[in-house]
Order: sequence, then structure tokens, then C-alpha cells
Amino acid sequence: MTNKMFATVAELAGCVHNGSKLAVPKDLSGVAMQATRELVRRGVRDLHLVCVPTGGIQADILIGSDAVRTLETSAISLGEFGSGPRFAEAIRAGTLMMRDATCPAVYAALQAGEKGIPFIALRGLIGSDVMKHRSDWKVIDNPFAANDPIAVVPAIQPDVCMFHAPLADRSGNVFVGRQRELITMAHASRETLVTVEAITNANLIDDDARAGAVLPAIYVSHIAVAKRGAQPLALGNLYPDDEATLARYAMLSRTSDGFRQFLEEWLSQDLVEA
Amino acid sequence: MTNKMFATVAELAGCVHNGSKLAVPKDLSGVAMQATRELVRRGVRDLHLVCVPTGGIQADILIGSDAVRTLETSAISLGEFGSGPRFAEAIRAGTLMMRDATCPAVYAALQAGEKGIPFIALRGLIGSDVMKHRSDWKVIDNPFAANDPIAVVPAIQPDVCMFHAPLADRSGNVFVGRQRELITMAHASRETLVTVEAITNANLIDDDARAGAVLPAIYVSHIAVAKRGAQPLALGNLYPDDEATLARYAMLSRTSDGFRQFLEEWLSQDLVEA
Amino acid sequence: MSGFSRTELLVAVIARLLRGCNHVAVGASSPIPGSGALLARSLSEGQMRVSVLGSQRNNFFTNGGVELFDLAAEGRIDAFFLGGGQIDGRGNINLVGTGGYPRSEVRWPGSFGSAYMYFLVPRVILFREEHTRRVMVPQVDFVSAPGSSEGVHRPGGPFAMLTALALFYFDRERRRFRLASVHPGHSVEEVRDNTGFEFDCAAIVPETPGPDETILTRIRGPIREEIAEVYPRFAAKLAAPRDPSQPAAPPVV
Amino acid sequence: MSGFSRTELLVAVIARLLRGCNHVAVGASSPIPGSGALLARSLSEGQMRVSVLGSQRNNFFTNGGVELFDLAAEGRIDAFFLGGGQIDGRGNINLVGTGGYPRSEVRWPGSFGSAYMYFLVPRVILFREEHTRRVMVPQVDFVSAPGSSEGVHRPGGPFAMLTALALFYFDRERRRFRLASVHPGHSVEEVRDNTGFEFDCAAIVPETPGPDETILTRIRGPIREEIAEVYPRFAAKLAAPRDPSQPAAPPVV
Repeated sequence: MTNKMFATVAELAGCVHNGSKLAVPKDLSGVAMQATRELVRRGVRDLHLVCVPTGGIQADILIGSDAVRTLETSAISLGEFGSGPRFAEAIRAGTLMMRDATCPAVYAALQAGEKGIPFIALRGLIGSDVMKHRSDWKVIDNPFAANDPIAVVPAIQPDVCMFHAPLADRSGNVFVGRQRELITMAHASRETLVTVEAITNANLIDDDARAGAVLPAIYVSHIAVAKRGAQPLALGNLYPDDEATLARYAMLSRTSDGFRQFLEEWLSQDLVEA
Repeated sequence: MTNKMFATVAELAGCVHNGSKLAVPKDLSGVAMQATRELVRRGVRDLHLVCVPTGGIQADILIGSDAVRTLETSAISLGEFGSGPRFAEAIRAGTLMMRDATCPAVYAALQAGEKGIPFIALRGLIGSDVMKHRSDWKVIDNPFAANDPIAVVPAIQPDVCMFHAPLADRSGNVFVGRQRELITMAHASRETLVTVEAITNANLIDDDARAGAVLPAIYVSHIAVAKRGAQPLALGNLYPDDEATLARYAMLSRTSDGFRQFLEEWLSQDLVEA
Repeated sequence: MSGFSRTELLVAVIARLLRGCNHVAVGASSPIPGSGALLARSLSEGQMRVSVLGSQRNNFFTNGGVELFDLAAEGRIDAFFLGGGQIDGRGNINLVGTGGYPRSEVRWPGSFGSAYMYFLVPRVILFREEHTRRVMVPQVDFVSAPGSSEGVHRPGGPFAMLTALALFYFDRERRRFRLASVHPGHSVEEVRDNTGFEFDCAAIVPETPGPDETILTRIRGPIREEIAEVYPRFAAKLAAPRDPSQPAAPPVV
Repeated sequence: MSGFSRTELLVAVIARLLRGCNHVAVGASSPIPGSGALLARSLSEGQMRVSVLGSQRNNFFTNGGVELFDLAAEGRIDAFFLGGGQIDGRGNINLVGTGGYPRSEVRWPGSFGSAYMYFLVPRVILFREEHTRRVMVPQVDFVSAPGSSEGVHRPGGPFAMLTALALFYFDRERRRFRLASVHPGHSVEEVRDNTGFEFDCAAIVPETPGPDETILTRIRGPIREEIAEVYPRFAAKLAAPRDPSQPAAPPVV
């Protein structure tokens, strides 16, 4: 089992099949951009992309590459570089099955997935158009109180989730630090693909200080080393955003031709060495 | 706020009021035994004790001291030293309002409390006498599937929870390590009382390795230093069970007189110095 | 306006709106609300906690992204900020887009946590600098989150709305905004001309009080330094007084 | 019985029952199931994971006490052990007590996670050394968890029952135990005399095969050393061959 756990980035990306329900984290939590490049290179199609709970350049690129059929997210945003142009264009063109969500609903639905319960209740939502357009969400009466309607959302159990983390060990345990939503996401997903900056010889679970922030190997399908694997996005305190590339993306991707130009440049890049 | 955060063990125990719904962790997770001694010394009464998810010598002593009116737990056990004698006696005498639970229901109900949702669904349970005797639990139809009855349990939001941890910092952040149920418990509780082995000058939240296993100060009402504060129970890798005392408790507490004798000895003990 | 920039005014007003809060949370892309919250904390003499999303120094969360939302539902967040591509007179906000749904002609990022936080946080401050009829509309095209609710558990909702022109309070009984003050250099007429909905308004509307020297010194000193951790470019502009133009991106969760 | 103790036999039988599992979880107070699981793992050539509650070395949980139960619901635990102060012929187990409820005359610790794990783990092994009519009753006084269910999501349930006398399989269709083998030195009659419920039984019941020398060497060597981390006193006894008496505490979650 552990023998097969370690893969190349391309092999790892090969485990995201066409039509998969794929969960990916928000920009600050460790986005597997190198692995995403392999996905695009391979021409993955028909993804049901679940952004946990929002997406950025990764989602916008996947959408622009026609890799996404269904998009479930609370937002797509390039942060200070504005909205996601390919996302907005796909919305205008009507090529996306859009499932607008709200952040806590994505988290709660993944927690339900993690707990193996079919649904979970959530406050708020009632009376919003977000709720109105989610035919897969319902309002029920709180069984424990009178006159208390409450929203319930079905569990999200992705086929696969993919993220980038600072460190794994040789047994396949992954240190995620403060980004605990990565643990929830992996618990809820059938398969978990992780790219990491480095692999340590120490056992991360044995480390009393870190253990509470480690995703155990039992949840992890494959790990690949990808130095600076989140770039152009930041990874925790390890490296900041590559602002030039993000700005260039925001500018070029306003047009379909510009997006294609960015993609060509990006796909032809060699792996960045640390 | 931070000024008042640090208290003596007796002051801290003084924040558990008669009639409170008090949540405490299982034996291996960090039981605040020194603080419990102060509770007994003070003669606390009418507690609704929630064991997360089971209790041991702490619960048995509180029950034997007539401190508990309602007991919500998945089990009371002294581990290899057998059942809880004062618990069994109180059951025979009918002096406890007993709410037998099952471990995952206690955790799930606290997670619901943490999330501010009024209830949470849980698999299993249906057809057990545990369910049958919990008039506060219900079975509903899964709103997302036909012919799928499922149990729902109401959230647990304790008035106060109390536990013992290895380390806090001067801002009131508490390191709990692998014992993440302590974090859930504190999130769900209105007040959180923590005794610790030591206080560090470092800021625990700033420590990337530990941060994922830290309970932030915003949830913490009071902290008291209690060296070897879980004894006679173990605390992680820091110290093992005091087996002699646990065995003595198991033996003496079989009779009401023996229990009183143990209590006298225990209450007259000086604080153990590390 | 003299002696202070619009940004400094807004930061000062926000700090006033947060008085008495125990815990203020600030979402992403919110430099002015973040600065206001940090200022409020510095004035609270240790009584206030502030969580700034994206900050390391002012963010104590250890339970992943869900913690902010769990805190809100537990009643542990007293104030929060929301924006809106559109805001209407009943306090409804739209962060999704205009011109149809789901095939919107103009599509914004999305609702973020608004469909939840707006219901649960007692003191939600709507912050949107752009005060035009494009933003302040008779009725939003898409309700990311409604301004009020009936028959639903809702401890939270709109408390005030702050724009480049004025400060409004939201009257939860009447479900309408009431103009509280107009910023120096602007008038009630200008506010009315630029607002696409009706609002309540007393015969005499005071001018929004600006920051005094003590407050200005704090903003330009320690607050600027603190906010620079998350918003370095914003902080650089904050250092230069009397800069009337600031980026107008709506604050989001 | 010759050449091996009862404990060694039970450990070996458990390891056989776990063959083909990817992940076996062992609850508290379960030295024999724990040893059996560790033996099964050592025979699996790296294919099996074992989680032993209370162990540091063989416990990878990092999400607190809830993780075991979440894993079960996710279908990530293939086998688990339960005991029972009482067990009846339909596989119902009682961990709560006898003589009335809630004022039970005899009160045991409680149901632990049984009312959940029994529903969700495909291969639940009931392990109770004491095989008497006191334990094996016609009907349990309190159903901590039922042996079978109708119209309820239930991927899990009883797979086998192992006692000091015999091994049973549970037939989920017929909802009855079937005697699979009788341990060396015991007879079908003895089993019947000590069982308070009916069970299925072929005309000829084989003897439970004991551990061979290879297995015994593993049990007395590496397995004993591994289990000593959690159960040092049990491990000490395991070292001494042919010790027929072992503590009979029911295994619990």
C-alpha cells in the first residue's frame, strides 16, 4: 500500500477521472496548482468541482479549459485581482451547471460527509435566493421545537479531493497545520491526492506537538512532491503569492485569446525548482 | 479580561454552580481531578453531568458525593479496575436521573452545539433500548431519501466544561494535543474551565506546529495551574495512572463507608507537587 | 473635509459603530473595516477581540475555515461586515450578479458567507464605498441574503450602512434605513440623488463627526502598522493623509 | 489442549476471522482482540491497518474521540469487537445491566459505542470468554444494540461470536448463530449446556484449529511485545504458555 502511495505529480493528477466530483480548497489553504496544470495538460473533462468553500485562479483556469461541468462554490474570486473572468464568461455563456452555495453550507455538508450522515441542518439561508435556487437543499421543521423552520443540506462526499501541503512523512501522513478544513475534506472524500513541498523521515503522528494537525495516511491515496506546488498562490508562511503571475492572469484571461495565451505559457513552464 | 483569566484551582471550581450542566472528558483525555476535589470539598449539588463520552473515577466520586442529579453518559467505568461502584449503587437506589447514551451520539450532539444547530442526525441507534429510553431523541425520515428513517439527537450546549491540559500560554490559549474532543467540548460550552500543568511565555497560536491543536483563549473562561492535576489519572505521555490509588478507590468504594473513608483521605491530601 | 482623508473618516466611523463589542470579525478583502476594527480594539482598553481573515497576527482560529461560522452561530461574534454589488432599501444584499440567474449578464464572485452571517451576527455593518444608483437599487436582482426575515431564527441582521457619502442605521422594526449623518463635504440631497430607494430622514441630519487628532495619530501610526500585515498596499496609502480615492471593492466574507 | 494456552488459541482464531480486512479497530479493555488484530496484521504482509484504542503506537487518530465513529460511518473500518454482559440468540447484546431499567439491580458500565458500531461495521466479532447461561441468555434484559434490523440503513452487524468454548458464525438471513467449531477439550454438549438460546449446528462440528508453531512464535514474540504497550499485565501472562485462566472482562468500545 505504502509502496504505491508515492507518485509523480502527473500520476497523481491521473487519479482525477473525467466526471469526478473533485473538492479543492480555497486559495489560502494550499491549492495544488502544479497538479492542476497536469489536469489541464491531460484535458480532464466534466468535473463536478466543489470549492471549499470558494475558488480562485485554479477554478477559473479549470473552467476556462472546459474541464468543469458542474460548479458548486460560495464564490470565485481572484482576491485583489478581481473576479474570475473565465467564470463570469462561462456564466454568461450558460455552459456551467451552477450551484451557488454559502461558505458554512459547504463546510457543514463536508462535515456531514465526514460523519457519514446523509444531511445536516444549518441556520440562515431561508429567504435567500441562494436557497431558492438549490433544489437539492430543503427546509424542514426542527423536530425539537415548534415553529422553527431550518435549512438542511445533503452531505457532500467527493469522489476525490486534491490539495497542496507543506509536509508528509514516509508512511503517508500529511501535516496540514491550521488548515483543518483539509482534514474535513479528506475525511469526507473517497480518495485524497496530496502534493507536498517535502517528505520527512520522522513520523508525523508520533510528534505530540504536530499530531493534532496531521491527516493520517489511511485517508491518503497518493502523495507527490511538488516544490512550490501552490505557486502562483501562496503557501502559509513558506512563500507568498506570485503577484506578477496573478496580475498577468487577471489581465490576459479577460479575453478568450488572452486566456489561451496564458495557458500556453503556463503549460510550457518547467516545474519551478525551490 | 486576561487579568481575570488566571485563578486558583478553588476559584476555578467555584465557577461550576449548583445545577449546572457540566461536561467532562473521558479518562484518557485530561480529567481535572484536582479541580474535582475542590468541587467535592465545596459540596456542589444538582449537577447535570455530561461525560464526553464516558466517565471514570471522577464521575463515580461526584455521584458518590451526591453532586449529580442527572447523568448523561455512554458508560461509567474504572477501566481495568471494574465498574463504578458508586454509580451502580446510585442506579440501584434510583437517585440518579439516568440518560444512557452512546459515544458517537455524545460527540455528535456536542458538534451540533459547537455549530449552533439545534440537532444532528446519526446512524445506528434505531431499535436499541438506548434510543427507546431517550425521550429527548427522535427518529425522522431522511428528507433526502425515501424509506430511510434516521435518529436525530438535540445539540448539547453545556453551561460549563472542565478539563486538564498540559499547557496554556499567558493569553489564555490552551494546548490540547491529540485530544481534539476537548476543543469541540469547549466550543459547545458557554464557559470553559481549564487546569494545566504549566504556563508558557510563548504564544501557542503563533506556533505553526502546535496551532492546529490549540484551544483559543476566546473560548476559555478561567485557567488554573494544577501540577499533576489529573492524578490519580494519567495525562498523555506526561505521567501514568496512579494505579495504587485507583485500585484503592475501586476496593474502598464498594461500600458507602469505604467510599467515605477514601473521600476523607483524598480531601485531606495536600496538592501534589510535581 | 479637512485634516483627514475619506478613508480615515470611514475607519473612525467604523470604530465608533463597534463600541461595546466583545468580538469583531472581519472578512476577506476588507482593509477599511479591518482598520476600523483594529482602531476600535485599541480604544477598548483590552475589552475587544478582533479576528481579521487572512491575518496571522490577528486571527486566532485553529479549527479551519468553519470556525468563523461556528463562532457566529454560538453567538460569539458581535459584529461583522458585509458589502454588496447591489443593496436595496430593505437591506437585501446581492453579491451574485445582475441580469438574470443563473445566466447573469454581470457575474460577481458569489454570496460567500453572507446567506448565513447576516442572519446570525447581531451587528452587521454594510460597508460599500460606492454610493450610486447602480449600487443602491430599489430591489436587488438576486438576494444573496435578505435584510430581514419572518418566522425564522434570526438573532442577527443589518445594524448600519456606511458609504462614501453617509452613515445610515437600519430600523429593524420598520425594515428601512434611516440616514444618521452625512459625511463632511456632502449633502442630504446628494445622498438622495444617488440612492435608488426610499429611506427615513430627520428634518436636520448632522454631519458625520471626523476623527480627532488622537484618533488620527492612532490611525496613521499603530493601526496602519497593524493592517499592513494583511493589506500592505492599503497601509502605504493610509500613511499619506488626504487621499480621497480608495479602491472600492465590496467587502466580502 | 496441548502446546498452547486458551488465550493463544483465541488470539489465533481472531486473527483468522480478520483475514482480508483493510482496517481493524479495537476498542478499550480488549487485550485478546487487540493481540488477534496485531497478529492478523503481521500475517497480512502490510495489507492491514490496526487501530488500538489506548495505544500510542498503533493509533493514528488525530481528530479526537469522534474519529473512530466517523471512520465507521464512512465505511473505513472493516472489523470491530463488541462484548456483552448478556448476549442472546438473535445477536442482541446488553452492556447496561439486568433487573429493570433504569433502576437496574446489576448495573454494568453502559453501552459505549455499541448502539452505533454494531450497525455500521461489516464484520463485528462478538468476543466474550465467559460462556455460561448467565451470559448466553434467551433474551437480553436491555438491548444496547440489536443483532439485526429491518428497514434501517445497516451495512454492519454480527459476523462471528468467539467464547472460551467455541466459535459461532452469525447467519444474517436466519438471524441466528451457527456453531462453527468447538475448541479443543470441549464438546458440543458442553456448549449446548452452557447456552441459554437455540443455535444452528451441523451433525458433525469440527474442532477449532489451534495455532501452529509459526503462529505461536509470533504470538509469544512480537505480538506480546506490541500489546505490552497497552496491556502490560496481560502481555506478561501471555509470555507464560498454557495459562488457561484470563481475565474475563467484556470487551467494550
